[in-house]
Amino acid sequence: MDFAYSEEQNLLRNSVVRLLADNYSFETFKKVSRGEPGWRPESWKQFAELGLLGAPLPEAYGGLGGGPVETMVVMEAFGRALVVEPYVPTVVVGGGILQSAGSEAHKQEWLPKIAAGDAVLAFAFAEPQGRYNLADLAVTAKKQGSAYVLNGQKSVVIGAPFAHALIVTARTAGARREEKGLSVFLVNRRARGISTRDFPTVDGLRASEITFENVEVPADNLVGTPDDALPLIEQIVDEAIAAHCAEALGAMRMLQESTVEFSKTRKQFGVPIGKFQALQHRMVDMFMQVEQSASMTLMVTLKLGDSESARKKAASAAKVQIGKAARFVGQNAVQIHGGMGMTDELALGHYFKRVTMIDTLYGNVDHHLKRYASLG
Amino acid sequence: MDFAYSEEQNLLRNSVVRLLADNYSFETFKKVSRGEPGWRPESWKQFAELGLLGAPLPEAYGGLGGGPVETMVVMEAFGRALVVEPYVPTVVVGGGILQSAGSEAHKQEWLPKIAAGDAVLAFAFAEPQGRYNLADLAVTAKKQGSAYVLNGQKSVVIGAPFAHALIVTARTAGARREEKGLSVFLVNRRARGISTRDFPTVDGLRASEITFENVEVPADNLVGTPDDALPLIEQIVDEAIAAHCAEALGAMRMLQESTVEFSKTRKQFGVPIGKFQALQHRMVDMFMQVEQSASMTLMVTLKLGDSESARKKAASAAKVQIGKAARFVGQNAVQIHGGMGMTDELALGHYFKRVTMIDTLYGNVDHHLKRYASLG
Amino acid sequence: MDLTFSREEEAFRERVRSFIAEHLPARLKGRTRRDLATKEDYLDWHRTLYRKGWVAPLWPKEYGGTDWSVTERYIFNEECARAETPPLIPFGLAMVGPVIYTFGNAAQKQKFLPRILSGDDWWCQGYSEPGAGSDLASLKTRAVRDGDHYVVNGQKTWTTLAQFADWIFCLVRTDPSVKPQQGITFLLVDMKTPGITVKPIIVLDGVREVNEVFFDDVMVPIENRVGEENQGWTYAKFLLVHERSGIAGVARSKKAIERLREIAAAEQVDGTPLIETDEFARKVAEVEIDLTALEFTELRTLAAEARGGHAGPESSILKIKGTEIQQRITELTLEAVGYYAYPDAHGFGDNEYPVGPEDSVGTAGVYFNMRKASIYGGSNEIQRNIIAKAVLGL
Amino acid sequence: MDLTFSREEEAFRERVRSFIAEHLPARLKGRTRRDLATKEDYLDWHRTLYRKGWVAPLWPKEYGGTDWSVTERYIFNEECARAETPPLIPFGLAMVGPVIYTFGNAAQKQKFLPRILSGDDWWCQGYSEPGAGSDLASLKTRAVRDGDHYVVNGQKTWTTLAQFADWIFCLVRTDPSVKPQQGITFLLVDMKTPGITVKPIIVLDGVREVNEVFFDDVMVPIENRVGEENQGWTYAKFLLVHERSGIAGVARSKKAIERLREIAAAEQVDGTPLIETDEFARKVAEVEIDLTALEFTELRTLAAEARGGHAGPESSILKIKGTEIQQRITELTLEAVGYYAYPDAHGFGDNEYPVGPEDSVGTAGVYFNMRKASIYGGSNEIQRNIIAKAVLGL
Repeated sequence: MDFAYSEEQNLLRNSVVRLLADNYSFETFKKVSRGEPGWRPESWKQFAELGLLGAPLPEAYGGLGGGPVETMVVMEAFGRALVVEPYVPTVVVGGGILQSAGSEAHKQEWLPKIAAGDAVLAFAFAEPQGRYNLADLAVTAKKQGSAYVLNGQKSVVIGAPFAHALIVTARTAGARREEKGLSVFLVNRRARGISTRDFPTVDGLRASEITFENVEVPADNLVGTPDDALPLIEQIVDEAIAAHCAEALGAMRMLQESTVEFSKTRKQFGVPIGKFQALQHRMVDMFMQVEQSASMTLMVTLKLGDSESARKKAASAAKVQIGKAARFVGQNAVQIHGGMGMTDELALGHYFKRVTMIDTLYGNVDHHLKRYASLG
Repeated sequence: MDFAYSEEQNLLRNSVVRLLADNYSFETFKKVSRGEPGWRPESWKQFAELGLLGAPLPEAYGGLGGGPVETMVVMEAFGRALVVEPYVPTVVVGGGILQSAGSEAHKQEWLPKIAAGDAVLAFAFAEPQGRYNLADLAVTAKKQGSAYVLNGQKSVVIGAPFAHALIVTARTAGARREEKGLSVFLVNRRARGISTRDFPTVDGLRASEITFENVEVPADNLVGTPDDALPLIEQIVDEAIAAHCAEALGAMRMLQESTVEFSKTRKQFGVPIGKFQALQHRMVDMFMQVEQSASMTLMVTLKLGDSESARKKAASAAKVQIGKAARFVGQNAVQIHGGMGMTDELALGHYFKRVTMIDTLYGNVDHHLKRYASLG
Repeated sequence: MDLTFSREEEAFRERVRSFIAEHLPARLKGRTRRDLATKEDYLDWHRTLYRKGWVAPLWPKEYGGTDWSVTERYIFNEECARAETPPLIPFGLAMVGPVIYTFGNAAQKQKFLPRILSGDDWWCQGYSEPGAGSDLASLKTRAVRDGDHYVVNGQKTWTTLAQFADWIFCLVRTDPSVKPQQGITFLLVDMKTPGITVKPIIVLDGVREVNEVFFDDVMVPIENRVGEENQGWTYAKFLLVHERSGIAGVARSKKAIERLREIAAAEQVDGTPLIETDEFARKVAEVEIDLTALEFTELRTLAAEARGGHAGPESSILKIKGTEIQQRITELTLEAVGYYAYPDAHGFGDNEYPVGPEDSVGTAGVYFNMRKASIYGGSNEIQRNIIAKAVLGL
Repeated sequence: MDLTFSREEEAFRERVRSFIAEHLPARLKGRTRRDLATKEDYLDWHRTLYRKGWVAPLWPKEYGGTDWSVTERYIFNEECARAETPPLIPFGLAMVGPVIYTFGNAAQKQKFLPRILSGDDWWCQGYSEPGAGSDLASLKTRAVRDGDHYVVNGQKTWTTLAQFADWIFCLVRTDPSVKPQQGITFLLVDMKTPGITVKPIIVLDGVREVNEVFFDDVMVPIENRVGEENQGWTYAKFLLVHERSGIAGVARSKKAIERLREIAAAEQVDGTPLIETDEFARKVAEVEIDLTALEFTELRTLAAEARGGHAGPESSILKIKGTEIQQRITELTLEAVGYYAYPDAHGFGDNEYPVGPEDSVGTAGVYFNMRKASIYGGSNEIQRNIIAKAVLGL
């Protein structure tokens, strides 16, 4: 048992933290998230130069050869800085799915581009009717000759407005919600028949509603086994969950720390409000929630390679902890900041929004409690 | 809309409070609950003399002609004094069921005796396998000639050790858990074939496990409609719930008030602990829980005569509030008392036990949340 | 004891209900404060009630009140919530109005009260300052006497809808040499006076709801002082405990739960409506039960008032539980809509409809915004301090 | 980073497991402190471990410790919990022992340590007093020097299992003229000394677990003072932060959840096992998830220690969350058994089996009793104060 970072991991950590401190202030976040195009390609290039975009990718394809721990290191730092660029969709989901199920041609084409910052991917998995059920798909892909034809609608595809390609889950067989019959496709974002409606999200990201109307996708662009992609999708979603747990952890640390700092300077009734015991105990509870979240982030990160059921339990348990902590820490950070907590000009509220939305992403507390319980 | 007590109700309230203050100290509770026979017939007589045992019973049968409000007044006072005598089984359930469904002969025989303190009844409704489902009955009653023959086991029948008669729910038709097929019997506690195992409960009451082995009950002792007693049982249980809500309210007021008092005198670090803001806010939350419980007790009491579904929703809602409040108020009363809260010699712990067990009685928070939700 | 309404009360309810049905324009129905973009939107329903004589049920009859019983006021509020009438802005009707008719002089009553009733004057509240939130008495905005004027300098903040206001009522410090509570004066200030600047504060959901108000040598005539100089804290405190009925927001929360149920009935989980899943049904039941308890707590308070008592510090419960419930409902609504909580309702063009089902639009924003409920108007921590001290004697 | 155990560690686990399997008598398996009625019951397993040399893994090798790594200690604890070995009483092994080998003199080490290890001396803890609970430093028990003795007068309370004790370690006041923390001395007192009276306190579940201990002119030889006079607070504090591993009770709580699952699998709700009902399954899942988080928090603490750091005030988290989880499990167990929570397990004769299924017996008592966990050993409020001050700097 060993919970220490390796020398390389420490190096990675220091360099990403330094890069963001120098180049990714809260002012940057505000400017980027409120302006067009809604992300900063320049930052993306910097991430690439530092090796972040290839951190968990194999060295043979231009990556650093790291794994979930490297992703955790990057994402915790990104969470602290409110980074809006689509790291998880591109690197964790896109890179991850191609690495574990893509053909050699896919890998050679895409992984080096991802690592170099030349490709942005988005993950189109949610649908209006499906809520958090990854198999509740109405988007269909029908084989026609050497191509698949996609039809249907995907919701809230984060990062899609500036993506080069989409990872799309679709039903190739079976009935809605059936576990069998799913496939994954790599789809050119500019393919004929794709129409999108782009919009900003409440936590400063960009996303799209995407409609597929007879979109032809070459059969080569099928990723992994046809009709049996659910295990692959679940694996990748659990990896994305671990990454977002780390992101939320970084954001919660900021919420907790800045609340403690604020309470030391803000005076009411002649004393810093941090001297009031009721608020002290609340801040202790926030601190404990953050520490418990750090533990769970570590736990899920280290268990991503375990057996399927151990991995699923770990991911759901971590998501439950993070979701509850996010609510408690976020709400109380705002409450203790008082009126200041309500303004859009302070970073605080944006961290609150980000961690709130992470609870929704890939299923909220209720969904994962049920999933956890169902795993026995 | 009027939430004021009538003059008679105020009178009743004052007299029961005075009686208990004079005659039912915590020392009395300890002596009675720890000794034999486990209740005090002398107190019972005093209750009768004051009219309490007939408070909600019709004047024609020796009662005061009151209703749920009178029961609430009595039970809140009983809760404050930790009264152990079986008022609810005898007066609310026994008296109530005979009053609303008994034959004229039943009423003439039993109601005056109840009001006079000459009859104690117990309510045998729970069974080992049934948890909180009133229709999950394995006790059967088979018609044989002019009698019913009872077989099976009832659990935790409160007050049974000193009861003269039992109100027994049994299945006369239908399958286990079926809504139809239930009947209610008035059974002589000394009838041949009844064997009991008497025991003390954790909250200072006495109860029995009761086994019926070919117990013959005259058909005259059937109360209400045969095979269709569930609505009657539910009505009476809802009335008992309202009464126990009032009891819990009285006990919670004691817990809350004595905690506040304790916190004003107990010093740590040179100041009364009631000066610590974290404890102050906790005691405010306790106070709010008690006030919300008072509101719900009033609400259910005033709605017992409403439509069936309104009554059921009211009873379940009240039971949920009381159950949650009991847990919060009880746990925090003990916590704020520190070590003192853990001793058996202080009244505090006994109030905590009583309100804890009231949560279990007639279904806990989960059961009633589900019931409430199912009523739409 | 009795829960039922008398025949007269039922008839009253009928009158209120049909008046609303007749006079509430469809375009205003169900619009909450945040949907009301223009001053006219806000004032429309205010004026309708004014014309009917129903705009100020809390006021004494002589100043334009309705003379209703506590129960009638309760029924009126219930019917308004039921019909989803737009809210009335409280700063004139519920706040400065009562201060003026209780502590103001005859000239002030004559000048201000009718225009509050009619909606001709829009008021805002100048209490909080950057350094004085929960600790209101530490306020620093100074007013110095100069002949028959006060010269006001300083800053107020979190001033709701100041951008629409004609007048602001202010707590200002007139004597810095005494205990904080003692040197405060209550002034009525014309927003058109030179030296006043209003700067917007954008809140979490992107809406301009509150403002900073700066005072730079603002001249306020002495006749605009309410009551005595340095006695303003008394009037401010009066406002804090005065008439909290409605503060619990029971009727509005009932309506919000109804909406939540509708949303959760439309949302599907593996083919089952969300509202029928065990967990969500329980959560909705829990908040509904909490609300029932609060409703009866409010009714008990009203009944005590009707019997001649008056709402004591216990009524802080109404504020605490009321806001907790409002917040919980927005939280459950956010949960209910799933991924469609993501789109930023303010991130679409003016004539562009946001993505997602209609009911989901803006739910996240409402949730974020509603966090203010436990902060403003005396934070819930302050309310707990009040109960601890005044009720529990701690 | 790595979650797996090395081959050596796995072999160690195997050794521990087979030792326990071989030596734990069936009649002791699964018996918790409350089931162990006689002193012999308690000491049986203690002596078995003593003979093996495993009774004091925390102690330095030279005094009789095991010299295990942090991971080995973790594995040992896990295996003990898994096999449900009876608990070891901490007052000698985990409390006074470390104080003696850290601050005691050679004679004290020689006299006391071997008898703690062997179980020949049973120790109890004389810290709390009626007026000094969370505020331990306000203790009043006086010790006055008289030649080569201290004369002790006063009262200790909540003294666990004092009825079995041979020795008590006490904090006593030797200088009342200085700051409360400064005039305290740490004494070792033979329970057979004349003037000591032990009076039982019956706790909520009817069990005699704690006592009052009265001191009436009790003569304690000077050589039984640990360290310096008036420096006792230093040794007491050392004890408060010393080695909190195990305080989280993770392994025991895992076992308790296992039991809870069994009980909830046997209990039926409308024909479905309670554990399969949505609501109960979620509640068990929630506490299990909480426990997983705590387990990794403890592992992180251990890892930091193993890297040479030592458990800081953050470890107060282990106490707070650990006890909250223990309490929650007893609460869920009470809920699970339904009506059979009612019978008072202590209300039956000695040879009489209580009513209800075996698993339900005493669940209410355990729930009531477990409320102490957040009170004793530094209440959870005190732990929060510690974190607020020492970690957050508030």
